[in-house]
Amino acid sequence: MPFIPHTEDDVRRMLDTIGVQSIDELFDEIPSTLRCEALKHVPSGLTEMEMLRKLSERAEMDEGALCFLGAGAYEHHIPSVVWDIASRGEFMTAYTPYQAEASQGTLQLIYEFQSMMTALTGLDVSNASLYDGASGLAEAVLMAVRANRKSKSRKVLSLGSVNPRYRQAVENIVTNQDIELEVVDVDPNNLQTPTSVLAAYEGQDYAALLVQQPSYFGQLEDVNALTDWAHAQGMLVIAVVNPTSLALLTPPGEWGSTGADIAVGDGQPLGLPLASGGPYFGFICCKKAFVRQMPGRIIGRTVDMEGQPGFTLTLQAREQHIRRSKATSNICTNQGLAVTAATVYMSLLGGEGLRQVALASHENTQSLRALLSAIEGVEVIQNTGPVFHEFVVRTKAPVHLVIEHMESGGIMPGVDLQADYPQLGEAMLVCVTETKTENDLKLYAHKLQAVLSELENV
Amino acid sequence: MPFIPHTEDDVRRMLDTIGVQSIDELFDEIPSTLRCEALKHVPSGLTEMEMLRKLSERAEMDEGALCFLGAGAYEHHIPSVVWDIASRGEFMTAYTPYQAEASQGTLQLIYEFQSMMTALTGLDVSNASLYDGASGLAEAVLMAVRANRKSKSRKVLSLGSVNPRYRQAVENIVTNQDIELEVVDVDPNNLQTPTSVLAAYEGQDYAALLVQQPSYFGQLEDVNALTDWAHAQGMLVIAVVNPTSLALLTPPGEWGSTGADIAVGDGQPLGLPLASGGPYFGFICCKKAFVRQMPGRIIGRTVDMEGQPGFTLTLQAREQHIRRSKATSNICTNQGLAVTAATVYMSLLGGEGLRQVALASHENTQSLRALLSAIEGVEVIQNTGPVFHEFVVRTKAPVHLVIEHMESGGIMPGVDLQADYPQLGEAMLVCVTETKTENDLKLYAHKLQAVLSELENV
Amino acid sequence: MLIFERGKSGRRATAQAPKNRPDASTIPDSLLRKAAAPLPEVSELQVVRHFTNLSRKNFSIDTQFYPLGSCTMKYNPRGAHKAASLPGFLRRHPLASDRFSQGFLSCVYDLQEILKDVTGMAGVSLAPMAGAQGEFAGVAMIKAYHQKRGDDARQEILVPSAAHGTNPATAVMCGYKVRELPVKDDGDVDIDALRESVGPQTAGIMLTNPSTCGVFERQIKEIAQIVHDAGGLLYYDGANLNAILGKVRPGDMGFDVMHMNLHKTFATPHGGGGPGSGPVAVNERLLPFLPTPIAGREDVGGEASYCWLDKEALPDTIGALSAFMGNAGIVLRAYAYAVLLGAEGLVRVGEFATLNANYMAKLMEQAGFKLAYPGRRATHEFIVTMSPQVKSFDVNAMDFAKRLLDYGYHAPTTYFPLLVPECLLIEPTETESPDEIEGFVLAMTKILEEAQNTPELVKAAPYNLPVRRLDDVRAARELDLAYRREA
Amino acid sequence: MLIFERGKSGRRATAQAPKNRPDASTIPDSLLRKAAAPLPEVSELQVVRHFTNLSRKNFSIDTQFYPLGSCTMKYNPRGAHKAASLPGFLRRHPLASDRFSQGFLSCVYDLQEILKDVTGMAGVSLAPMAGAQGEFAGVAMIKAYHQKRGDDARQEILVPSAAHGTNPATAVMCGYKVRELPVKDDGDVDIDALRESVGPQTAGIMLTNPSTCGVFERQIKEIAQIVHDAGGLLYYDGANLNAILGKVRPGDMGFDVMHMNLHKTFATPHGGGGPGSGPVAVNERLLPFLPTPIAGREDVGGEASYCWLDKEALPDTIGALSAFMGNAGIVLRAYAYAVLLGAEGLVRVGEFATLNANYMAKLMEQAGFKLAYPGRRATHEFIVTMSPQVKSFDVNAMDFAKRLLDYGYHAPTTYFPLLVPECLLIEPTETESPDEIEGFVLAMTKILEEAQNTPELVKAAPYNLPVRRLDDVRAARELDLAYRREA
Repeated sequence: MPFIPHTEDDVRRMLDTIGVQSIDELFDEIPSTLRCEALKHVPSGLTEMEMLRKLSERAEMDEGALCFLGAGAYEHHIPSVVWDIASRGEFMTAYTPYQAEASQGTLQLIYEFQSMMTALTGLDVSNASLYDGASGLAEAVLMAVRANRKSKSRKVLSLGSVNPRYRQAVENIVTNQDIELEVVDVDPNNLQTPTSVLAAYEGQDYAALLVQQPSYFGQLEDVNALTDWAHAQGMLVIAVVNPTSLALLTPPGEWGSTGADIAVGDGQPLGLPLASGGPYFGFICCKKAFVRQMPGRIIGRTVDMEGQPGFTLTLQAREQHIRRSKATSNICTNQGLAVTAATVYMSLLGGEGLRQVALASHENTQSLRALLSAIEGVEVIQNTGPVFHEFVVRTKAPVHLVIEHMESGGIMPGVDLQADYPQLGEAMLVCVTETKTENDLKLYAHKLQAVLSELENV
Repeated sequence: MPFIPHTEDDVRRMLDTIGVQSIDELFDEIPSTLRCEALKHVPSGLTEMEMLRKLSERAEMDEGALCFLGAGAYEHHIPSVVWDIASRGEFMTAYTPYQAEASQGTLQLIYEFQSMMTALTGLDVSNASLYDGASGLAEAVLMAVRANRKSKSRKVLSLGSVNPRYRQAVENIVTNQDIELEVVDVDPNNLQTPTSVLAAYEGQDYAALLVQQPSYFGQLEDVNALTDWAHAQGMLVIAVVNPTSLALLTPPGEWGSTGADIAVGDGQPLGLPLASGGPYFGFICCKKAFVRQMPGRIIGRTVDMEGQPGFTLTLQAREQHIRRSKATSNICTNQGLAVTAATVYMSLLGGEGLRQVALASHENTQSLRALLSAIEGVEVIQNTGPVFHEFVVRTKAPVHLVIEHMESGGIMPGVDLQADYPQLGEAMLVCVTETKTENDLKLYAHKLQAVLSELENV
Repeated sequence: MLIFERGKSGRRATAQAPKNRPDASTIPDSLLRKAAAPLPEVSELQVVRHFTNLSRKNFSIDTQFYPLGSCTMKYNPRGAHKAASLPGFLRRHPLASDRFSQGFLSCVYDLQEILKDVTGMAGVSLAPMAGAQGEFAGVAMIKAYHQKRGDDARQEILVPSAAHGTNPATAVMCGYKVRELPVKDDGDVDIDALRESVGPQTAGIMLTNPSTCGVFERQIKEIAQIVHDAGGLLYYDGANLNAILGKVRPGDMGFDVMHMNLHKTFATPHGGGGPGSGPVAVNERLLPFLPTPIAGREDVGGEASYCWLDKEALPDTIGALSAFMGNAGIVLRAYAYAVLLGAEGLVRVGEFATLNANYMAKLMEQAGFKLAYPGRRATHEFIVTMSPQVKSFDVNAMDFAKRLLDYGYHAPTTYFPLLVPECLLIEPTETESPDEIEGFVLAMTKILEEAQNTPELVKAAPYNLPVRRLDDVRAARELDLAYRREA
Repeated sequence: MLIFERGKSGRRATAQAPKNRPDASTIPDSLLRKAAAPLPEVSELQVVRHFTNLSRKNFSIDTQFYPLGSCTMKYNPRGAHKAASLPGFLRRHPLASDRFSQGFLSCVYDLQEILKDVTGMAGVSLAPMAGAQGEFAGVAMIKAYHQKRGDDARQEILVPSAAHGTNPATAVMCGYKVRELPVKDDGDVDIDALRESVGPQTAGIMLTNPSTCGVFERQIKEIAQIVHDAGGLLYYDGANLNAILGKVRPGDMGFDVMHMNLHKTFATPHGGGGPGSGPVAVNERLLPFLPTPIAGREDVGGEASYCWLDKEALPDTIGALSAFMGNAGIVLRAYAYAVLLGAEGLVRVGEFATLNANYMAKLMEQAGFKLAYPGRRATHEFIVTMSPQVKSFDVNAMDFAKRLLDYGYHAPTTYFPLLVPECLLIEPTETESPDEIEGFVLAMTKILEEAQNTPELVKAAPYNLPVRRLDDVRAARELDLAYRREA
C-alpha cells in the first residue's frame, strides 16, 4: 500500500484495541445510503517508475521553444542553490509556524524575507506573502479602501497600463464587496501615462490610484509625478512593481515627495521557475501607519523567556483564525516555500547582483529592440522611450499569424495584445531577460524577418 | 570573485595583521625561477548560468537512445527519495568521519550499509566500500593471496565468464605485486562453466577461484559445485556478484557446503545512475576469519563514555594512515556518497522489493529473449539455460553493423562481444531491466528484424 | 544571527550575477534608485550555510511526527515533487500557446476528472490557489447564482460555531453577513437552531464534514433538505476530505459546491505555510459559474487535444482569481499523487487515516486523557480536552503542547475548535505507523506524570529547542518586523 | 535506532517496487535464495525521516566551518552538482558508442587540457578514482618506465617521513620497498640524507609540495636534480595543489608524474568519505604509460570529434584501473568548477587559500598557540603543536579537537603529520570568510582558558553532540560490524 506503513498484524492489533471488527465499522456513523461505491473514473495506481515515465512524456511535449514571453512571468537564471535549499525537507514539509519554538527556521527566514522586501520597496513593513501578484493587488485595493480615512469612496482608479490580468482578477474579487475599479484609457500613440491625462479625474473621490512600474508594456511611467498627483487628490498610491526592477529603479517608498503607500507585486522573478504560472507569490509592503490593515501572516522579532532573540507570528488579531468574520482577509496559508526560494535568491544576488540581473535584462532588451526596429514591417511602438525589459512591437502582418509562424520555427515571440488592447492594432509584447544570448536575439530577428516576408508573399 | 568571500577591506586588514604588503609576498619562499605565468589554455570564467547552458547543450548531445546495454552497469528505476536524501548537504559535504562524535550520521549509515551488504551476501562482515567492482575485485584477489594460509601461490584462477573488464583491471593492478591471473577458456557452445572443465586445473596451487554469478553473459553458473570444487582444491572462493540478483539468488555465503569466502561486486544497481561509469562503488564482504585482511574503512558499533551506543571507524590498524607501508591497501577515501544512496535505496526496497526488481528484470529479459529467438537471422546462444537479466545473441549479419543500424534507429541494442570473446562469433550481450516496457521490447524486436533484412539486402 | 549580519559591504555570490555590457541604459536618472538596495552581502557558502542551519531549526514531516489537527500533515511523496520539477513543466511559460502546452493541459484535465469522481460533483476548477481562495470562489459562485436569478435578498451565510475561521472571513470577503449556528454537545449541528435561522435571507451554509470536532455530521441529509428548502445552497469546506476519501462524497451528501485542499488530501508539501491549492467542485446547478481557467478536451481525429476554457467559453464564470492558472505546480504534484495511489489507493487514505485516529484516541483515553466526544467515532482526527489537567495541576493545553516539542513531537493543534475548552485537535494521518502513534501517547503519558509531580517543569517548557518559550505580547507591542541596517 | 529496528515484517515502500508478471522464471531452485534477504522493512516516510535525521547528526561544510588539514574542505558549488546531474549525463551508459557520447567526451577532453595547463605537464588521464588510486597509477607508471628500459634494479621508493600514509602504502601496492627520508626542523627534507639514500636501486621519490608540514619545500630544484641524476623519477602527491594553483606548477618544479585530488582542489563534494577522483598528469617521458581510457580529439571537417583512446592507441599504457572510466560524475563536477572559475579564478584559489592560512596562523600565534614552523610562511595550511598545553594543563590536541566540536567547529586534522607532536593541522581554504576564521580562533582562545581553569571540562568533551566521546578500544576489541536480526 503506497505510503501506508501498516502491516496486516498492525491492522488486526489496532482494530482489537479499538474494539471493532473491521475498518469499515469505523465509518458506521455515516448514513449507509450515502456510502459511495468504488471510484469509477480514477485509474488504478502506478508505481513511481511508471508515474514518472508517464509525466516525463507529458512534460517533454511542452519543451522545445525559445521563450520571449513576459507579461508578468519572467524567465531568469535560478541559481542551483535556491531550490537545493528550498527543497530541504525541513523547509518543504513543515507547516505554518504555529509552534514558534519548533519553527524558528521558517520564522527567521520570513523575517529576513520581510526585511528584504522592505529594502527593495523602500517601505516600512512587509507581510509573509500573498498568493500571487494579481490577488495581492486585490488585497491591496481592499486594504486601501479600509485604510484611506480621507476617502469614503469604494472606487479606485487604475492606469490602463496596469497588467490587464491583474485588473481582471482584482475586479473578480473586489466587486463582491461593491468596490469598483475605474480604468484610465491607454493612448495607442503614447504608452506612457502623463499626468495630463488624469486631469479628467481630478476632484472625484477615489480611495487609491494604481500605478504599475515598469508598466505592462515594459515602459517606465513618471511615477514621481503620478504619485504626487494622486496624493494631492487624497488618494493612496498602490504601486505594482517588478522586484527585479527595484534593484535598478526608484523604490516605491521614494516615489514623489512622500512615496507610494502600498507596494505590491509578484515575487516570481526572484528565483521561481515559470512553471505554468505558479506557485509564485504576491508580496505586499506598506507604510507603518497601515500595518494593522495588512492582510496575511506577519512575523515579528521578540525574545524568549531567557531574553534570547526569537521570531514569532504577530499581529494575529488581524487574522481569520482569531478574528473570524472581522479579519482583514480570509487568507490563511501564504506561499511559504516560494518565499523560501526568493529569500535564498535575494541573499545570493544581493542588491548589486540583482541590479546586474536587471541591467543585463534591460541591455538585452535594448539590443533586441534595436534589431527589430531595423526590420521592414516591424514598428517598435515608442521606439525611444525608456523601457525596462519588455517592449511592444506592431507588425505589418496579422500578429496572431506572426506568432504562429514564429512558433513553428521554435520561438515564442511575444504575447498577443489584441484582445486586451485592440487600440494598439497588430501588437505584441516582447520580453528579453538576461537568459538570452546574442545569438538568441539574432535568431529572433532573423526568423521574424523571414516570417514577415513569408507572410507578405502569401 | 566566485566562491571567495573576501572584500578589499578584508584583504587589506588581513595583510596588515600578517605583516606583508601583498598576497604575492606570501609566496616568497617559492624560488622565483619556478613561478609560473598566467594559465594559457584555460578559458575565462563563466557565470553559473553560462556554465549550465554550456553543459546542458553537451549533456543533450548524449540523449535520445533506448539503452539495452548492461555488461556491469545497469539501468534501474531510482526512487526520487534516494538522491533527495543523499544530496543533503550534511551527507554530501561532510568528509571521512575522523571526528566520530560529529559524524554519527555518516557512521551509522555506513554501519547500516555494512549490515545490508552482509544480509545480501550471507557473509559475516562488509567494509564501507571500495572504488568500484573491478578495483574491488583486485583488492579481493590481494586479500585472498594474503589470507589463504593453505596456499603459498601468487596465482589465482578465474573463470572466463568473469567480466573481462574486471579481469583486465585486476591484472593491471595485481601484476605489480607479481600476482598472476589465470583464466579458464570459454566454450562458445556452452556459456556455463561445468566443473568438468576445471579438471585440468586440479592439483595445482591457486590462492583463489574467481566465480561470477550471474556471469558476464548473464548466465547462471552452478556456483554450488564450483565452490565445493575450489574448496576441495584448497582455494578460497571469490564470488563476483550483482547485488540486485542477490535478492533472488543464493547468496555467496551459502554457495556449496561452506559458502564463498569473499564476495565482491559493484553497487551501481542499488540506486546509482549509469552516469558514464561512475561514481559507483565496490562492495566487499567476507567471512569473519578474514576481517583483518580487509582493505578500506570499517565502521563498528561501540558505546560512548555514558554507555550510549555510537559508531566509529574501527580496525584502523589495517589502514594506510596508521600502518603506512604495512597497510592492507593504500585505499583512503571510499565511495561514501554512493553508499549513502545505496543504503537509502535498499531501505526503500527491502528484501521483497529488491526481489521484485530482480524478478521484473528477469521476466522482461525472458520476454525479449523469446521475441528475438523468433527472428530469422538471430541466434540466442544457449536459448534455454537460466539467465538473470542479460543474454547473448549471435546475428547473421556482422554484429558491429547491426549495432550501428540499430543505433540509427535510436536503440543501443547490446554490447559487442567480438573483441573480448572472438570465439563467440558475431555476438552481442543484451540487457533488459524492469525499466523497459512491453512496447520497448516489441520495438527492439521489430527494429532488429528490419535492420537484419536491410543488411541482408545490401 | 540574521543573514544581513553575516554580510560585508561588497561581498557577493559572484557566480550568480550576469556580466553587464557597457551600460546601454536609456533610463532617466529621476527613475533610478539612488543607492543600492540594502540586501544581504554574502558569499555563496554563507548563504548555503545560513539557510541550511536555519532549516535545521524546524520541525517537519520529514523529521518528526506532526499530528497537527485539521492540517493533514502526511508524507509528501518525493516522486510527486520530482514529477512537478521536470524541466518541461518548470520551463513552461503560463501564456505558452496550446501547441507547447499539451503535456501540462492533459495533467490539469485528468486531475479535474479525478476530482469530479472523488467528490461526486459535475465540474471542477483547479484555479484557486489555496483553501481560503477556494472558499472565496465557492461563496462567490453562490452569490453569482443568486444574482443571476435576481434573488438579491439573500445576504446571509450560515456558519457553525465550530467552523474554521476562514469560513466567516470568506463570507465577509464576498460581501455577506455571517450568522453563527450552535453545535450540540455531541458535536453535531443544532438542527432546531438551523431551522430557526434559515429564510429568504439565506444565501447558503458553509459546513465541514467531518466537522472540526472530529466527528461526522450525522444529520447531513436533514441539513441539506432544510437549507435547500429555504432556497439556500450548501458549501462544503473540504479541509477534512482526507477522512472520507472513497467512503462518502460531498456531492452525494447534498452539497452544491466545495473546495478541496490539495496540499492536505493530495499530500503536496506544506512548505512552511504554503503554497497550497484549493480547487473547487460544483454540481450541475453551479457549473456555469466555475472560476477560470479550466482545461477542456476535444478529440480531434481520435487524438485528444486540450485547451483552456475561459471567459468566452464560460460567459457566467466568476472569472480568474489570479494572473494565470493558480498554483500549477501544486496541481501537478497532486495529480502525480493521484496517479500513484489510483482508485484503490485513494480509498485506503480515508480508511487508514480513520484507523489511526481511532486507535490513537483509544490509546489516549486508556492513558487517562479526556476525549471531547467520547461516545463518537473519531474520524481522521479527534479532540482531547485538558480541562481536567488545568483543574488538577494548573497545567494547560499549551503547556502540554510545548512540552511535547521537547519529546520530539510536533504539537497537535491547540485551542481549536474554540468551543471545546483547553483542547488539542490531533490528526495522525494514514502515513504514520502505529509505532509513532504509540510513541506519542507514551510521551503524553510521561508529560501527564510530570504535570502531576513537577507542574512547573511542564509550564516552562520547551527546553530542548533553539529558543525557550517566546514573548508573543512583546512581539505585538514592540513591533520589530524588519531588519534595519545600523547607520 | 537502526533502520532495521524501525521495520516490521511485511512493511515496504510499495510505490518503489515494480509489479511482477506471473513468474516467468526458469531459474532452478538450487540457485535461488531460500528466504528473503533480511533488509529493513520500512515505509517510504520512515526511510525519509530516518535518514534525514541521521544526516542531521553530521558536521559538514554546508553547516560548519571544517578546517580539516590536508583535506581542503571548501565550498562545493551546487551549480557543479547540478551540471553533473543533467539527465543526459546521468543516463549515459559507460559503454555508449561515440555517437551518443560527444557531450561527455568533450568535457573529459577539455578538463584534461585544463589540468595539463594547471600542472605544467604533457598528458593527463582522468581515470583514477581517488587520490590513492592516482598515486598507484603514478608509481605504476614509474615502474613501467623502468621496466620498459630494462632497468630492473630499481626496487626502492623514497618517501619523506612527513608524507601521507598513502605514499608508502602505494609504493608497496606497486611492489616497491619504501625508504623513509628525515625532515629537518624547518619542515624541509634533509638533503644530505637524500644524497645518501639515492642510488641505482632508486625508482623514484614521492613528495608533497607544499609538504604536509604546511610549508613549501624550498630545495625542490636541488632534490629534483639529485633524484634525476641517480636515474630516479619524481612523483608529486597533489594533495596540496590547492595552495599553489596558478603560482607554481609541478611540471616546472621537475616532477615527472603526479596525481591531483579533484575533490579537494576542484571542490567536488567529499560525500562523507568519497567518491573522489585522482587524475594523473605526466611529462613527455611518461606519456606512453598513462592509464586508460583517455579522451582524444580529432577535427573532422572543421568539427571537433571526440573518442576514447585505449589500449590500441596506447600500447604501453598501464591499462584501466576500473571497469569503465573512473568516477565520471566527479570529473564532470570538477570540469564545471573549472569552467566557473576560469583562468583568473583558479589563480585566486591558491592566493586566498594562502592568505586565509597565514592570517589564521598569525591570529593563533597572537592568541598564544605555538606554531610548529614559526619562521616559515604558511601555505594553504599550517600546524599548531599543543605540546605546551599538554605540559602545562595535561590537555592534549585531541581534547582541544573534541571541545571545538562543542563550539560548532569541525576539528582540524589531529596527530598528523606524525613527526610533529600533539599537532593540529589547520586548513581554512579560500572559501571561508575572515569572520569564520576569527570565530574559530576565538573558540580556541576560550578553550585555552578552559584548559587553564577547568581542564577536566575540556578532557571530557564533547558535550553538545549526539554522543559523548566514544570508546574506540571497545569498538576494535568487541567487533560489532553488522546488525543481526534477533531470532
